[in-house]
Amino acid sequence: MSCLALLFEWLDRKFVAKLQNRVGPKYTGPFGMLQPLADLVKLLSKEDIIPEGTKTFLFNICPVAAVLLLFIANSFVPTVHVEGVLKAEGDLIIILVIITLYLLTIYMAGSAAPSRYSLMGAARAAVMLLGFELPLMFSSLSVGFAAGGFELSKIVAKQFERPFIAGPHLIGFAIFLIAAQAELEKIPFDIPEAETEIVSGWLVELSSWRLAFFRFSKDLELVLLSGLATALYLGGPIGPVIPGLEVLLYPLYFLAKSISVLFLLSLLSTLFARIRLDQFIRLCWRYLIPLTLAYFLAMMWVV
Amino acid sequence: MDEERVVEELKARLGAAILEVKVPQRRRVFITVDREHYRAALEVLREAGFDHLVAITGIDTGDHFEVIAHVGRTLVVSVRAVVPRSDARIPSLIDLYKGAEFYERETWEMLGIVFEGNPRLTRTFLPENWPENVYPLRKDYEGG
Amino acid sequence: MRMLRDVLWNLFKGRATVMYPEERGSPPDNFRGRLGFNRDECIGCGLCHRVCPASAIEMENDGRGARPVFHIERCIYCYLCIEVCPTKAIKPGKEYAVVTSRKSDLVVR
Amino acid sequence: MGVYIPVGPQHPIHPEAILLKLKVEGEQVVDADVDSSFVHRGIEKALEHKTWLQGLYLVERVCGICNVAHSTCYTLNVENLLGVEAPTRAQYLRLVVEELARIHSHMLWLGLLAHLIGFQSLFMLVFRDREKVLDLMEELTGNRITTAYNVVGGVRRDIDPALEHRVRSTLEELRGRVKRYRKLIEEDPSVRARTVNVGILERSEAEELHAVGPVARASGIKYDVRADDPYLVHDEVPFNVVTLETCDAWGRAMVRVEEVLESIDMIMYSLDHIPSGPIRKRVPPVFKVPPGEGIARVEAPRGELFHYAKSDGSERPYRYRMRTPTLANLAALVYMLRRGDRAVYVADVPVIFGSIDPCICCTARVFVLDERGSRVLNLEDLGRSRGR
Repeated sequence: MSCLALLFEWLDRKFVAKLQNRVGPKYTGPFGMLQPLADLVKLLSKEDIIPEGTKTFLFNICPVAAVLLLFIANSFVPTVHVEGVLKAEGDLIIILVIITLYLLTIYMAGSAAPSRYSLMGAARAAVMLLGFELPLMFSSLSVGFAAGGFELSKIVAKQFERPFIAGPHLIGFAIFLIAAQAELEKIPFDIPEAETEIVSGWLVELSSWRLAFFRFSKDLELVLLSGLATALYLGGPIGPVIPGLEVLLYPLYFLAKSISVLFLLSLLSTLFARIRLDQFIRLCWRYLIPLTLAYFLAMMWVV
Repeated sequence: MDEERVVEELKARLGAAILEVKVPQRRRVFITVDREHYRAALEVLREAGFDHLVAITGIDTGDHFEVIAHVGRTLVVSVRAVVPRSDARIPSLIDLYKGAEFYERETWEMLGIVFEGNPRLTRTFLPENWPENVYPLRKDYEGG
Repeated sequence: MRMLRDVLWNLFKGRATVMYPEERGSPPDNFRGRLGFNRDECIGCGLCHRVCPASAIEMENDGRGARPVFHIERCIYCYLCIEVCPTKAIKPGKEYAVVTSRKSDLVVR
Repeated sequence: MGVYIPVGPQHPIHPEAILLKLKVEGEQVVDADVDSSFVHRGIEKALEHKTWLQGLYLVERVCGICNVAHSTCYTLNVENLLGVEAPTRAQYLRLVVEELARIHSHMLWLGLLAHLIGFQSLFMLVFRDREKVLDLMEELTGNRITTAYNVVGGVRRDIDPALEHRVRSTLEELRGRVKRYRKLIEEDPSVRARTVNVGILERSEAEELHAVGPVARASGIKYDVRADDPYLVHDEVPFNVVTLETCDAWGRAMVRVEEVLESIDMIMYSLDHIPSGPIRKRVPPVFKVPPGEGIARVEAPRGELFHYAKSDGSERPYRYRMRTPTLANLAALVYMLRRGDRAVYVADVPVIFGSIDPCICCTARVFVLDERGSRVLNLEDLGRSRGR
């Protein structure tokens, strides 16, 4: 799973670089594939700085919690089979709760430091939650209703004949992508990190292993959300197979599908400028949330 | 408005207050007035449509200071006022030309000429720990 | 969404980046780089020393008379010295990478 | 109420050292002040210790991006004092280089704006295209940024037909690209969301605060030194002064993009109509300038640039004063941040700040203090302590 996270970061960077006519990571490993790992190792070896006046407990616990939470969430995502590593009743709900909890760790880490930039970043992150959480939840839950259950295995199994994206769920998929983009804090929704305004927002006072953990958690989240999109709309790891080769083909299907989702997210991040917080909230409440609700109600009605 | 008309207008309004007029090139007029008529000259110019203040220059000639206000868009009229070293004060233009603020602050910092009426003669260009009453563009300033 | 065409187009284009240390573009013919000096052609007039805006040229006596010493780390590559040199003893060069770990590399005699 | 947020002197908003002191309530700015004392280099004082010829190369280093404007202004000023006029061909070449510099400056700015509003792709692509202009500068003048092209009495290098052809083809290609960027800025919803109605400076306010350059032109003031006070061969080369009435950051972006297209046309026209002849009148390397004073103005990429020179008849300037465009626009910047009648969000600050195309090095021209803060080191001291 860790390898996957690092691979996804590399793919993201390389793809965006290609779109922008650049080269991207190049020197570490073949085609620079080990660059994310090298970044992590380098960050881990950096001097550890805790600014004066920091709430140390929160400051220390948040990065660990963030990584742990996402590891758990990722374990539910079906990757090699219709079921994930872990399986529970209503695991879709668990994942959604974890995503919200993860944002809480961001908020706490940002507000634990005494810097005004990080405080503003944390506040922005919290405000953004108001905008994208509903679309994210409802677009996922609608799929659950359509599949008749909130277990990812059930949702995936339901798509044996035809992935959901091929039907009316295309709208849901689009909503999910936009909300995921906001959740990942990628351009145009990198408002809490906005480099040119508040330096890097909630990340600004983090250093050494804390920064490494948070950056790694972002990669994990990348995997989680593209994996979740795959499971919800693209049929997860299943696809046409020669009997007996499932073990080999399913992971490949999963990779291909989730990487396409990743590429869509990356493409989205090259198309726009960062919008302002108030504009984001307006965008969400004026267009995204009504659209989501309409879609949700329509799904309920169909079911 | 061409050079001659400007000079005529100024002479008509200020008369003997104008000490010297030079037109070194096309579209350039230098006039010298005494300190008391510095503001009056600029008021005349402002009324005549010279609403763009290009810059304010301060010079240390050794025995006195000169403050030159350059105004105009197409034609630049430079009004020079002579300020004695012992009494380095001159009226501010900030109510005539709102944008004069930063030019006057700079001249004050560099030469120590006080612009009376400028509410914000505070440091902007020199570092905070610059010693008081040391004005780098004065000719007697050592080390520069 | 106007950007879409541009970024997708870039998928099929080569990179714009020059991979600097491996591939070095050659500067154009009249590029002003690190200058060279032929001591035998110098007549020691000292003009270059006088005109240099950056005070990068010092005069040094080598037994035959005053000869210039060029401090490349202070050079601003204006080539004024080359222009004023009456015997063309100072030569233009195209070397632009002057990074070194030894200060003595940056002195041209 | 409200907290102070320092923006600068080290901040990703701008690579140069400036401190904006913002007073913020929530996401809104309620008060602002500027402190630009971090990079004062004392160039005006240092010029009094250089000969007129050496001064040219110091003036060029006031600012990297608008070095061509500075050296043009300086040479014009000195030529006027000397009573020398550069040959017509040299004037055309100066104009070509000046406009090339304007193109690369405006494209740099466009890239920075894209960066400031977080539009990474636009930033990368604009900088990629700007590189071609720099290559042209390098071929024509011998260096990419600090060109050392203008000299008192003319220019240093002539343009040959092969290079002329390359200039034409590159600019033709660039024209297409810039038109695409213009369309993008015009239509892209996210760019519009960040720039339209941000940093409002009404026409009357711009006039009152003596705004210059694209800032003034975006507020509807038709003021361009090239048109109002032609200095090179601007009365022979036709061009439009681009003005817009939008009075906001978006308008400033559009004015600059339009000016790039305008500059391309000017270069094309100049190359078509450039007369043959000498490119330089020889002036001795160490010369005396007759006593007198003069001013020169140039339309730098950022606006009107003003130089004043006073000579006492020796080989060094007695006083040399430079008023850079950013200094003229500083009052407007502070005003835009402070204005109480419109909400200014923290996220707007980079856009407003960037929209005047600030160049702090130009604005403050500094002294270097030694540790005790009592003595000032001059450039020669610094050179010596570095050299040994």
